[in-house]
Amino acid sequence: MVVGSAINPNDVLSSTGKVELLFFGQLKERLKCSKLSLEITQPLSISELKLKLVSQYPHWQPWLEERELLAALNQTMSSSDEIVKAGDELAFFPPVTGG
Amino acid sequence: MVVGSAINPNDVLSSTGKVELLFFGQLKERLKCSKLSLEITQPLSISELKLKLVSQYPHWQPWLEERELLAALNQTMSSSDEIVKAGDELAFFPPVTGG
Amino acid sequence: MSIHIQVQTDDFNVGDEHNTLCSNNKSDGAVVTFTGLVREFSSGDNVIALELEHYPGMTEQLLQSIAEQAQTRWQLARICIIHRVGYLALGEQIVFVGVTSRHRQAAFEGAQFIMDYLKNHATFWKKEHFKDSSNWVEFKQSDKQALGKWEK
Amino acid sequence: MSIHIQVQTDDFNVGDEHNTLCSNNKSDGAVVTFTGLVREFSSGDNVIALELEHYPGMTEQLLQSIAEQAQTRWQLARICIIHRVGYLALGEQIVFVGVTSRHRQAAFEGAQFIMDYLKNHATFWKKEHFKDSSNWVEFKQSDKQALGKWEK
Repeated sequence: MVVGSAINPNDVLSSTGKVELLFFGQLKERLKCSKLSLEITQPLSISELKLKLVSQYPHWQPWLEERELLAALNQTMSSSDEIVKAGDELAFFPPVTGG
Repeated sequence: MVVGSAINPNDVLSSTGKVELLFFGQLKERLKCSKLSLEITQPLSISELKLKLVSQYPHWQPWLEERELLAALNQTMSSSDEIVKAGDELAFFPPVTGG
Repeated sequence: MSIHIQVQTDDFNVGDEHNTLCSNNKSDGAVVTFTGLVREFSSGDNVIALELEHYPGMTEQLLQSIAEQAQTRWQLARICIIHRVGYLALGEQIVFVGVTSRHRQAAFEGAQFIMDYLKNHATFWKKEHFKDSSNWVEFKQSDKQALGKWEK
Repeated sequence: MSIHIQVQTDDFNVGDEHNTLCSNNKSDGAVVTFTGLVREFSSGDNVIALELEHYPGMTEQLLQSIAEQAQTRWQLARICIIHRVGYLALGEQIVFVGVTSRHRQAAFEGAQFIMDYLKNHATFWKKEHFKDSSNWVEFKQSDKQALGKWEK
């Protein structure tokens, strides 16, 4: 029996785990990335999470720091001080241009 | 040869002759008349022509004197002081309600 | 620039008119259409049909002039106005206005302008038929007020 | 009241959508539609195609919310919004907005409101393809300004 091994300490803490990142439009093209799982060990604000991303992918800095970049947390438009937790979906994209 | 008889004195004077009258909408229904040729012997303003009509058809008076009644002379919206001449087309109708 | 005006007893097909507005037209990014239909509730009672008459000749001239005014104010490449006359049952189409433009704002405003002017100036008269009676529709003050926004 | 939202790669047929808006609908006298098409001239160069991508899931929610806002402000019985994504050649249809209402003013304003909000808030991104190049379309200030008239 390996029941014990099914209890992942990350699940218990729930603050540690993966955030699903999505990139759209010109940003996606610039980063050459549409999707990414990012491991976090504690809840972070969107701007803290951006810093973490830049520390891992330094060449993304100019694109992630664009003033006009928008963010949606769990498919809702969000400001940079909102808190991202494990299991969340966070998308970054430029201003929309549909219609 | 009857060439002489082709010269109608009305044509020469041009002020004497027929005005084609048209009535539309509720007015037409009230007058029980959609079209009428009216003989005039001299140019008349639209309001003078209305008086002439009323003298011939006294029971039309209430409908022809309706404040909201509109007139179009030769298919152009016209005020009551405009002059009607022989050969003209003059229409009377209530406010329009299309669309 | 093209203007198509039609007063007719026959029904029209919005899909066909839309296709005509769009076909061989690669410079216009916006098409706005308005369709007016015979609707059930008017002044309280249940309308079962409308009867429309017009002033042949004058109506077409007026619609042409309204379309030309719209083209003076907005960049409207194509305008189509179709208005039916005669006896129209509940649910039937009465009027179609379709315009194309490079820009959506112009298309929306142009179509609305045409409808507002048509309602106030085009020589149509409408009679409502109810189950046991009928009466001529009165001119609506709200239609006159609608012109206000274009008079500036 | 009904709202139909669709994001799709397939083309749509305006005539069919118009019929759906009108069928079994005897209380609405006004139908307004907007159709957006790929047009030839954009920023100087000749566009030969557009490429549209979106944020699946979020886009549909946003369009639904825009339609619901429109129904809060105007009496719009039926709303249909269709937006295409993928590669769209010159002249192809991009977006359709159709609304029905008892009154034409509400139908015109409701449709225009939906387009103005869609342009500003719906998660679509557009890339223009030219003969030898392509570039992402920039957000237009004029679209932001268009919202002004609804914020009162």
